[in-house]
This record gives sequence, C-alpha cells and structure tokens, in this order.
Amino acid sequence: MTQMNMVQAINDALRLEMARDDRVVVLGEDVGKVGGVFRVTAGLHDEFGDDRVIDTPLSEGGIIGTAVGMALYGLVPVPEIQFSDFIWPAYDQIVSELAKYRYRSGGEYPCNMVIRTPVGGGIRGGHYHSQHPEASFIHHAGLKVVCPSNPYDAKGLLLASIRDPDPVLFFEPKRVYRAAKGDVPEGDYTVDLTKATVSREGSDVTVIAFGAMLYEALDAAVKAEEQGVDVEVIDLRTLWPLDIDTVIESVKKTGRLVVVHEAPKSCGFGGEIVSLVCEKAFYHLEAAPIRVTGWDTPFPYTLEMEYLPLSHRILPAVIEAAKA
Amino acid sequence: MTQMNMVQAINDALRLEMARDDRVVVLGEDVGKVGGVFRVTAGLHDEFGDDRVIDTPLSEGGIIGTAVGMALYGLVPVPEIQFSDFIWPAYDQIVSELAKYRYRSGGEYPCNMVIRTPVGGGIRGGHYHSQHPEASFIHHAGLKVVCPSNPYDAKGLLLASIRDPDPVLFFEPKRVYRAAKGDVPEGDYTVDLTKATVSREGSDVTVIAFGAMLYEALDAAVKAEEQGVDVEVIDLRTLWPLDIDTVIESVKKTGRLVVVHEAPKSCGFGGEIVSLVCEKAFYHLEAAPIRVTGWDTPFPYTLEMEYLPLSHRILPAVIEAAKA
Amino acid sequence: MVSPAENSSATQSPPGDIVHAMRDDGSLSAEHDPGLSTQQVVDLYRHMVRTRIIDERLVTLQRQGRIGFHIGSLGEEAAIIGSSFAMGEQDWIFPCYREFGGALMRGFKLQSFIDNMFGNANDAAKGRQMPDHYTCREARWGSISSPIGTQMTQAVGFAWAAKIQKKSLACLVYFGDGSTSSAEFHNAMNFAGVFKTPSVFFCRNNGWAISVPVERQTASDTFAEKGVAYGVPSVRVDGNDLFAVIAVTRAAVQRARDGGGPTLIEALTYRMGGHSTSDDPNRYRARDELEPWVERDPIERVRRHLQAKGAWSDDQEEALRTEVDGQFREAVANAEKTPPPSLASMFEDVYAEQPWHLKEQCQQLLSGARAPKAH
Amino acid sequence: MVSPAENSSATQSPPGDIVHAMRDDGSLSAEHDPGLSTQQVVDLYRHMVRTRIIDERLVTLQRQGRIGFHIGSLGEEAAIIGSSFAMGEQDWIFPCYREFGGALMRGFKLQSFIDNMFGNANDAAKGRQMPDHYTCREARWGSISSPIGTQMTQAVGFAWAAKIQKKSLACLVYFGDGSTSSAEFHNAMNFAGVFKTPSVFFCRNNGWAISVPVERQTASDTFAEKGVAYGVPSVRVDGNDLFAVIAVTRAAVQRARDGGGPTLIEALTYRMGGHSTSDDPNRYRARDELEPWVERDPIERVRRHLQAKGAWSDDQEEALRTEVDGQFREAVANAEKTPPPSLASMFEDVYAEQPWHLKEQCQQLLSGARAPKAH
Ligand SMILES: Cc1ncc(C[n+]2csc(CCOP(=O)(O)OP(=O)(O)O)c2C)c(N)n1
Ligand SMILES: Cc1ncc(C[n+]2csc(CCOP(=O)(O)OP(=O)(O)O)c2C)c(N)n1
Ligand SMILES: [Mg+2]
Ligand SMILES: [Mg+2]
Repeated sequence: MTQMNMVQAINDALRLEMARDDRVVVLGEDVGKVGGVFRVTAGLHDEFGDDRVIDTPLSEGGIIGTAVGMALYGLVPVPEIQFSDFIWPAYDQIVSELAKYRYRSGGEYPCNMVIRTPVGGGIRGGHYHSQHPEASFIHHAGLKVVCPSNPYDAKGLLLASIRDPDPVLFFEPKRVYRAAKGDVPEGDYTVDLTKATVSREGSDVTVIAFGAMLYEALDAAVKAEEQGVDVEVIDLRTLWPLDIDTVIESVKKTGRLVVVHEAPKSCGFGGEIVSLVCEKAFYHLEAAPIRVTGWDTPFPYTLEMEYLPLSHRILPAVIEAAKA
Repeated sequence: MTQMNMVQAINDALRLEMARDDRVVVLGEDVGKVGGVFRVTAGLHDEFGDDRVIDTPLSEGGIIGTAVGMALYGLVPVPEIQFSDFIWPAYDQIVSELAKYRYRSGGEYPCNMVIRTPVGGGIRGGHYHSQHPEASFIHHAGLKVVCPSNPYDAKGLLLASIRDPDPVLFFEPKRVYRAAKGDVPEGDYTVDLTKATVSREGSDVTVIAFGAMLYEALDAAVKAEEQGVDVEVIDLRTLWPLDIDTVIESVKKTGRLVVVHEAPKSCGFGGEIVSLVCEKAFYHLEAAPIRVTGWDTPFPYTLEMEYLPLSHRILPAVIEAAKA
Repeated sequence: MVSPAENSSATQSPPGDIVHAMRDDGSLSAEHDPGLSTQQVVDLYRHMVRTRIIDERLVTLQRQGRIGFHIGSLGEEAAIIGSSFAMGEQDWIFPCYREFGGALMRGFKLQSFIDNMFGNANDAAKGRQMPDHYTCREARWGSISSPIGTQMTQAVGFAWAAKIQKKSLACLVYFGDGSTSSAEFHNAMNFAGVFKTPSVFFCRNNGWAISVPVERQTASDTFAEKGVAYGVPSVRVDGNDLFAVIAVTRAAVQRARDGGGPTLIEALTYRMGGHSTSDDPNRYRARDELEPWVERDPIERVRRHLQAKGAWSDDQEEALRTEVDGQFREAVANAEKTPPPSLASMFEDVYAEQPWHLKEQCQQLLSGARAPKAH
Repeated sequence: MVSPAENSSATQSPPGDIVHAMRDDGSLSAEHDPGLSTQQVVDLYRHMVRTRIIDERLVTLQRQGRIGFHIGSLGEEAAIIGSSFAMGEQDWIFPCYREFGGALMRGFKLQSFIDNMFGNANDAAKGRQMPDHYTCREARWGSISSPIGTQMTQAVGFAWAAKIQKKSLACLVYFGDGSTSSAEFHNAMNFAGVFKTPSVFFCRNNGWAISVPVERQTASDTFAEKGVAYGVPSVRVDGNDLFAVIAVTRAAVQRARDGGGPTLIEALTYRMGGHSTSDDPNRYRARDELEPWVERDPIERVRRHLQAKGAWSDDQEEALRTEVDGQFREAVANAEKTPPPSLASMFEDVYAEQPWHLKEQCQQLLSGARAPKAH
C-alpha cells in the first residue's frame, strides 16, 4: 500500500496497464512530453515512447475519431480530453460512432476504448473549465460512464474500464485530483464497474453522490447527524449503467432520497435517478425525492461556490426529506 | 383559413417572416434551389434570392458557427439541419457558444436565431435519420426547445421563435410532416412559446406528449376511454422552458402521470418531467409516474415500430397508472 | 464542376493535371498502364457490369416498395471497382455508402448484401440500419454509417494503429466531394499528414452533394490541392478510366505500405443518377448536363477496350446479364422469405453484456401487445 | 518551428516568403513601409509597451494570489498591436484570448479589463467568466470564450452578414497556430472562401500550442499555404515587425472591404512566456530556444527605430512606465474594493426574460445558508 492522490493513482493505473498490454496507447493534447496539463500522464512518454504516448494536433474530433479507428483495428486507445468542456467537437464521433459501432455492425466492430477527461468545478475555471457532462453521454445508448471519488477507486475503476470491452467515459473530478488521498495497493486490481458503494450507512435518508460532491454529501451527513438525522451516502462510482440494486435497497430502507450532482438540474442525471426510484420504489417513498444540483445557468466564475451543490445546500435538503 | 400540412405551414411562416423582416436569412444543405430534402423551404430561393436562402457547403459546424456570427451582427438566421441526427458536428457551437453568448457577455451579445431540424422516427430511417434529441439541448442552459404537433402550431410557434430574442431549437416531427393537416390562418399570428395546450381533457390520468407521439397518446386515450379511463392529454408544444403550470394543474387533478417521448429513456426529457412533478405535486400523486419512451438502444430500422412508444405501449401504461 | 471536356484525353500530364490511361480508341498509354492481364480486365469489367445491374434492380425494388431505400453508384463504377481492386488482401477499406460493388468484389456475399437491403434476420447488421448500411469485417471492409465523413478519421486511426503495431498495410477511405467540407476531412487529413499514416484518401468527385454543386462546396480549384494544407501529396485522376484509377491507387498503396505516408486521390467522375432513391435530380440540374458524361460512361469505355482486343462478345455480355439477374433474383427471393429480426435482438449488442435496464426493457417488449404469442 | 534565422531580414520576397518592413538597423524598406507618421509610431510603441507592462503586472498579481489566472502576449505585441491598428473604426475584431492590448487600443477601458480580471460586480461579463474572458462590444470586439477556434467561424458569419446587408467593413479574427487544427479553422476558411466574405484571418504563429510545437500541429510547410485548400489568398509576415504587420493587414482589410474576399495572414512570432500562468514552459522546451527571439523582441525593434529617428528618449520611456504603472495600480485598487457580483446576478441573462425555473432557483439561493442576511 502507498499513499497516493488521484493523479498518482490514475497515472499508476495507466503505467501498469501499458506495461501489461501493448495494445494500450495514450493520446491527446499535451499528454506526451509535458505529461498532461494536470500531470496525469507524467513519465509515460519517457517510459513508453512516442508511438504509445502521443501528443496530438489540437482537435478533439481528430483525437477521438482516430482513437475509434485504432479501437476498430484492435488497439485499446485511452485518449485524454484536456477538459471535459472541450469534448463537444468530438461529440459526433462519440455518440454517432463510438456508442453505436457494436450495435450497428451486429457485433462485428466492438470498440474497446476509454476516454479520460477531468470534470467539475471548484478550481476557478468558469464556463469552460468546470462542467460535468455525464447526462449528455448517458442518454446515448452504448456508452459506460465512470466517475471515481478517491484514489483507490480511481485506479481500480480505470483498470477495469480499460479491460472492459465497451467504450467508457472516465470522468476525473479535478477538484479532488490532489485533495483526495488514500492508500492504494501496488500492482494489479480492479473495481467492479457494476457496483456502487455505500460510503456511509444510515437509516433516515439516502443521499446519492459521486466524484467531488461525495465529500460534500458526507460532510452534510455529519452535520445532519448533529440534528438527529441518520444519513446513508451512496457513491455511485459507475454512473451508467447504474447499480440500481444498491440504490433501491437503500431507498427501501430510508424511504427518502436526495440526489446530488454538479451538472445543471434540467435533464440532468438526477432526474433519471429520481424517475428510476419512482418506477421501482414509489410506494416506499415517504417524502418527495429532492435534487441538489448545479443551477440551470452556465457555470460561473466568481460565484462558483454558490453554483456548486455544496454541503450547505445538501444539508437543508436532507433535513427537509427527513422531516417530510 | 387554408388546409395545410406541416411542411406547408412551416414554409408559409418562413415566407411571411422573410418578407416582413429582411434580417431573416435561411441557410443549410440543399435548402436553396431544391427547397430542402423535405421541401420545407421550397420556393423561398426563387422569392428571396441567393443572399437570403443559401445552399451551404456540407458542414453543420460551419452552418451553425456562421449563423451564430450572423446573429451577433444582428441578422436573424434560420439555419436548417437536414436531419437532427446530423446536428452533432455543430454541438460545440450550439452548447458552448450559442447557448452561453448572452450570459457570458453580460447581455452584450444576444443571439436571435432559430435552428430548424426534422426529428423523430417512423419513416424507415434507421439509426441516423430517426433520432429525437431534445434532452441533449434542454440540459444546456440558454436554449429554448420547441416541437409542434400540427400545422397551426407549427406556423404560429415558428413565427414566435423567429421573433424571440433567445436561440430556439425548432424540432419538426417528420413522421407527421404531411400526415398532420389542418386549418391554418393566412397571414400573421403567433403561438405563445410559454404555453402548453390541453389536447384532450380528462380526469383520471395525465399523459404528456409532443410532436408525432401526440397522436399516439390521443389514440391511446380513445382506447382507454373504452376501458373506462378518462385521459387528459397535454401537448407541450414548447418543451423548454416547460409550461410547468399546465402540467402541475393537470397532475393535481388526475393524480396520475404518464410521459411519452420517442427518445431513449435514460437521461431523457421524461425523467425531468417526472422529477419536476415529484418536486411540485408529490403528495398529489396516487400512482408511480410512468415513462413510455424509445428503448435504450440506437434507433433500429426494421423494428422501428417496435422501438417507438406507440399507442399500443401507451395504453397499458395509462391503464396501469389508473388502476394503481 | 469539372466537365468531361476538361477531363479530357491527354495522357501525359504535369502534376496537378488529370491522369488518364485510356485513349479515346480504347487503347492504353504506356505511362499509366497498370499492366493488367486480359483476364483481369474481363473480371473487372464483369464486376462493373454486375454493380450496375444490381443498382438498377435495387432501384426497381425500391420503386415497387419492396425495399425502403437505395443509394447507387451509376457512373462511378470505374472509380469504385478500380480503386478497390488496387487494394491487396491485407489492406483495409473504409467505405462511404456508394461502394457495394467494391465490397462484393472483395468477397462480401451478394446474399448478405441483399439481406441488408431488406433488413431481415440474416442481415449481419441485424436489420438495425438502413439499406446499404451493411457490415462485412471479413472482407476487411468497414461498417457503414450515415453521418458524412466520420469514416475518414477512423480510417486514419486504423492505418495509424497498423503503423504503431508495425504491420504493413494500406487503408483506403472513400468519400465524396461534399464530404471534403466536413470537419472529419480536416481532422483525418491533418492527423494523417502529421503521423504519416499509411492512408489512401479516395475522393469520388462526382460533381454533386445531393443538390449542391462542387463550386458551392469549395473555392479551391480542385479537391486534390487541398492536400497542400496537410502536407499530403495528391493526384487527380480520370475517375471514369478504370486503368488510370488502378494505376494511381496502386501507387498510393505502395507508398503507404512503404512508409511514405498518405496520398489524396481526387477521382473525377459524375453521379449519373439521383443522389438516392429519395432524390429527383431534375429539380436542380439540367438534363443536358448528363449527356457528355454518358459518352464517357466508364463501363462503355472498358467494353470498347475489350472489344477492340476481341476479348468480349455480345454473347458474353448477354450471359453475364443473365447470370447476375439470376443471382440477384435468387438472393431477393431468399431475403424476402427470411423473417425480420427477432424482437429480442433489438436489445443485443448495445453492450457486450446486456445490463439490467436492457433486460427489463426487452422483457417489457416481449410481454407487450405486439409480441408474438410464443416466444 | 520557424527559427528567427529563417524569419530573416530579407525585404524583397516572392509570394510565400516572409514579408518584412524593418531592416536590422531599424530603418524601413520602401516596399512594405505602411507610411506612418512619427507620432503614430510613437503611439503604437506606447501601446506595445503598455501591453507588456500590464502583462507583467498581471502575472505578479496571479503569483500573489490576487487574481486566478492570466494568459499574456509577451513577445507577440507587434503582431497584436499592428494588426488591431490596421483595422478601421467600422471594422470588427473577433479575438482569441491573448489580444487585450488591441482591445485597449480600440477603446476598451483599462478599468473594465481589470474588473474582468477580478470578476467583480463591475465586470461587463458580470464575473461569469475566467480572467481575460472579457467582453466589449463598444470597441467592436467580440466576447471571448475558451473553446479553441469557435470565434473563427463566427467571425466569418459576422463578415458574411455585413456583406449580405451591403455594409462595407472587414472583420478580423485572431487565432493561434494550434487552432488551425481545429474543425473551426476548416469551417471558417471554407465558408469564407465559398462566400467571399470580407474576412481577415490573422494567425499568430507563436511556435507553440501549450507544449505542442508546430511540427506536431501540421505537416504543411507553412500555415499560410493552408489557404490553398480554400481558395483563400495568404501571406506570411514577420510578426515581430510592427510595420510589416500593419502593411499586410491593411492590404487584407482593403481587399475585404473592396469585395475581394478573405485573406489568411500567418504572422511569425514567438510565445516568449509560458502558455499562461498555469504553465511552466521549461518542462518542454529548451531555455536557449528563447534567446534568438529575445534579440528580435518586437518592442526593442520599434524602440531602435524611434531612437534612430531621435523620436524617443529614455525619459519618455521612464515617464511612460510610471504612467502605466499608476493607471494600473489605480485600476487594481478600484477593482479590489469592488464587491463580487450579486447572487441574483447569477440567474440573469440566461434568457432575455427569466423563466420560472430560474426565478425559483434564484429564490432558493437567496433564502439559503450563504445568502447575505439582507437582500
Ligand atoms: C453530417 C451529415 N450531414 C448531412 C448528411 C445528409 N447527406 C447525405 S449524403 C449528402 C451529400 C454527400 O455528398 P458527397 O460527399 O459529394 O457524396 P456523394 O453522395 O456525392 O457520393 C448529404 C448532405 C449526412 N448524411 N451527414
Ligand atoms: C477545444 C479546445 N481544446 C483544448 C483547449 C485547451 N487549450 C487552450 S489554449 C490551447 C493551445 C492553443 O494554441 P494556439 O492555437 O497555438 O494559441 P496560443 O495559445 O499559442 O496563442 C489549448 C490546447 C481549448 N481551450 N479548447
Ligand atoms: Mg458528390
Ligand atoms: Mg500558438
């Protein structure tokens, strides 16, 4: 076991898998010599050379489009999009092509690849360095979406994602890139892509969170306890396909649901979770499910801490749910 | 009053507004000489000339990006995307730029424009000529999304959209382009972009639909009546911002909700509606809200009628809601 | 738009000019003669004719309402058959949507193609895509999608992967003149240039993108010169000249396999039919624009060549038509009696393993009103 | 990457070569002399120096943690000030993110710029965007966004709109060498070529896109020659030569206003600092790469020119620095005592009129734990 932060844990996973499997290649803007603007790919270029750790021209469409071609060939590309806010020029290749390749070819052309990209706010990034775009990918069938909250999961989920035969969007919560630290085993292990984890057990209210907001949910849970409310916090880890069993089991126990995410509320992932819970556990619900999310505005700069669904906004929602 | 189909009504609105306001320009692939692959812009090139009805190179990113620039100048561009399935190459310009321009410039740079595009299945289009992409636009703050179901609304909503100061995605349900016919007033009128309409009153179950699926919902309502269930059908017309009052009023009356849309279920617009109803009328709900939607697969070809949420799938949902 | 006049019969041409191999009398110029045996030419001719016959029959089926759609290659047979022929067995092709003739030549079964046109249970794409959107990995041929241009960037990634893995192959990608305006063309050409991928960009300049003529697509004089922007060498070829197409494609393939990087080929041809069965070209182009191209019909030119050599007779022609007609009729008969894909198949292949929500949705459909009674 | 050696002092140059106006001794060659008065040159010099001083001060503020970020123009002042100067009052500029010096010259208030750097309540962008992402329509200057390249296509649409409305103006767009790889460059250049929009594409080729050198960006020999692919004429200019930049930009503007269509200008310069305050260039480039560019510092060159003419003294230099420092300090003091934008402002301008859901969300925030007690 070594203490690592998220950046180190992800770097470790990449190094390990590249050494184990020579089909794995990393490509993207500034991922090579400089090791990524967040230093996540640091050292890989030195170790694996120019053919496997590739600085590309400045074109997300080019990065993802060529990566899809590599995957069709049989490589396992792990492209990086420098900020998830810049993924949209590649959106057509992702939703029209990558997501549909296996299906439209009747299984002849699977695409084994992982798109890594930092997500989320709280780093003074404003509109274009802060967004959390899961909803726009979950809606298009064929993609898996992962978002770890801590170094252990980050490494294990990334290794699992690279080995998974389906395309995975791997969202790295950059606000906790360095802040989240923990013990990480050396060497190989994976974290199951189909399983959420209960980060804190509780009996009164279920709070669902992931990525950087997990810590806000846990903080709110501690404060709720002071008010006599016992909160269960679920860390989804894999956002899609959702681990519905863990969610429903918890809601059946608590009868109360709060969903937290940074992305705007409207047509966000929270709506999906609320609706699924209504579908499967409506008669267990003792209170209206509540979403605590980013506002329906572009992501602001100066007021970003007022935009994010931080602990101080989660807490009243939890209390409201508990008291209803 | 004249009998028109949707294509004619939309064409009529474009002609009218182009004659009234010389800032309005139409651009897109094949919109000029040939009048659009669905003939929606037929005759406009002859009438308004090459400067205002413009066949463009084959690039949706170029079409929308230049249209945004035109809007910044002060024109009112009405670009056409030939099929909404081909809108993704323009997604970055739409969600990063068009949607955020007014906000990020503190109001200095509004963008008055309308993106017209045919949506939906049932015309034997398979994966790439059938999708219904509202959710991917509603999630990004700053856009309005409209989807008429009939010629009267189509004309009135399009005129309102062109005059609206905000960017509008105008989704035309191509399955009923010619099938939906009705009386359309000659000359100028608008339909309010903030109002849904109750297409059929009823007291037992609220069904929310829009575009081509409205007719399926109405058909299911007729059949439900035979089983003694009195269905209220709401045609949203403007999907976003949602006319929440009409929705909540109806659900408070019926206590039962079924939402219908063609797009895949997961992270679709249905989840948003269900969640909003939970937020605002949870204690009025007497049954779990139900979503009847496209499946979470790419849009198929041969089995498209099994993919679409047609009347035969809406009916059992309505009965289930009523009997719960 | 390039008129056949410009696309004339000069055979010696400075770079930038149009490469021709056939003279008007059907004989070949030495410089660009790909050196085919007569038997090879006969085979290629047969493939071109076969392609055209199938095209015609599919249009008829569509008019009869028996299939939903067809997008054909009328007039572009030399460009397609010639370039596909130039690709070796180890090479790969990423198609656009008009090149079924090339796929059939590379081993795609006619029956499989027709099953795709009907979207039945035997379709390798499981009836999930429109007609002409087939898949046949076996023939080292990509899966077809509608969004314009996406295959270009993928083809470059594919070629690049082979290069990274030190495998010698070339990867050819087909696209139209209109597609050069797409972002994909830019991305594909740029990455190919920078990483010197073993790529062959084959642009079928057929004059039109649905109703939009080439002069509305670009202000450059030619499509070939777009290579300059990417450091990618390029060549213009008479796309209605089977021999010239083979010669320039072979040279590009050789360069690619030898590590010389990508080539852009602009093949000058003409879309003699509508864009697809959904299109009526008389709405936007003058009928007489077609005439000069009829004279340079790519199939007629090869027939003249073979007949001059005494290597092709009217009887052979007749027999060929009968043979193809028979094969076609049989394939259609089989396809029509094959049932549609099963309801459950709609939920397969979204992921490698079916997740819970698709299992649920499948179950919902199978227990619904329109499911077959026994399943 | 272009070295200053290649970017040498030849003044007579065939097309494709690099346009220079200044000789090494600071004198001007007749051919590309834009014919400025001495006062104009002094003014331009002052703008360049002012730009550099502000850049330095902003970096310091960032290091002190008083602002969050800055992206500067160190070394690119001639390219930016010269090209902005060449634009008339009726013309428009769509900026990238390094051109604040040009905006200030066109009338953007220093105070407004600094308010943006602090994202305070007086920022015209209402504190919604990162530093350097300001907005100033008044100066006929576009609103800045981060996604690379999007402004290019918009600038073409803007110019095209003016053309449609028969207004005479030119619209210049700034972008970097890296940005030529984006899909936007392709779309913008292609539409500009086809529709002959009154556009000036101004490429600041500063050698780097963060850590990626130009040879990883394209395999073409120059960025200028990319114009060929779009039928857009182009020119390469010494971007560290204020006079040459003005001359070529003026010519392009004139052509645009006269209906001659777009021009692509490649200005050869060098990013002498890091990409932004977040970047350490020593991680990826040798320190000695910088040296030859220091010798060709665009500001030093104009100073030499003015001093040779006796039109600029050390006292004036000193006075200028004191003046700019004073203005800057005052602007910062004002900005720092200005409060942040109000909570409610976060919900404005999403739409022209606030819809119900934003009213609700605003109310939620205003009644929440962190809202000011009285609002
Ligand atoms: C992204 C996208 N936009 C629009 C279309 C609709 N469309 C299909 S084919 C076509 C024209 C293509 O022209 P070209 O590339 O010249 O190929 P050709 O059909 O002439 O072979 C268009 C506009 C599409 N399929 N994809
Ligand atoms: C679409 C997109 N991708 C990536 C980035 C991150 N990024 C910001 S600036 C930059 C490099 C730009 O280089 P260049 O165009 O040469 O301009 P320069 O910074 O040298 O002036 C990158 C990769 C971005 N802002 N937008
Ligand atoms: Mg074409
Ligand atoms: Mg640069």
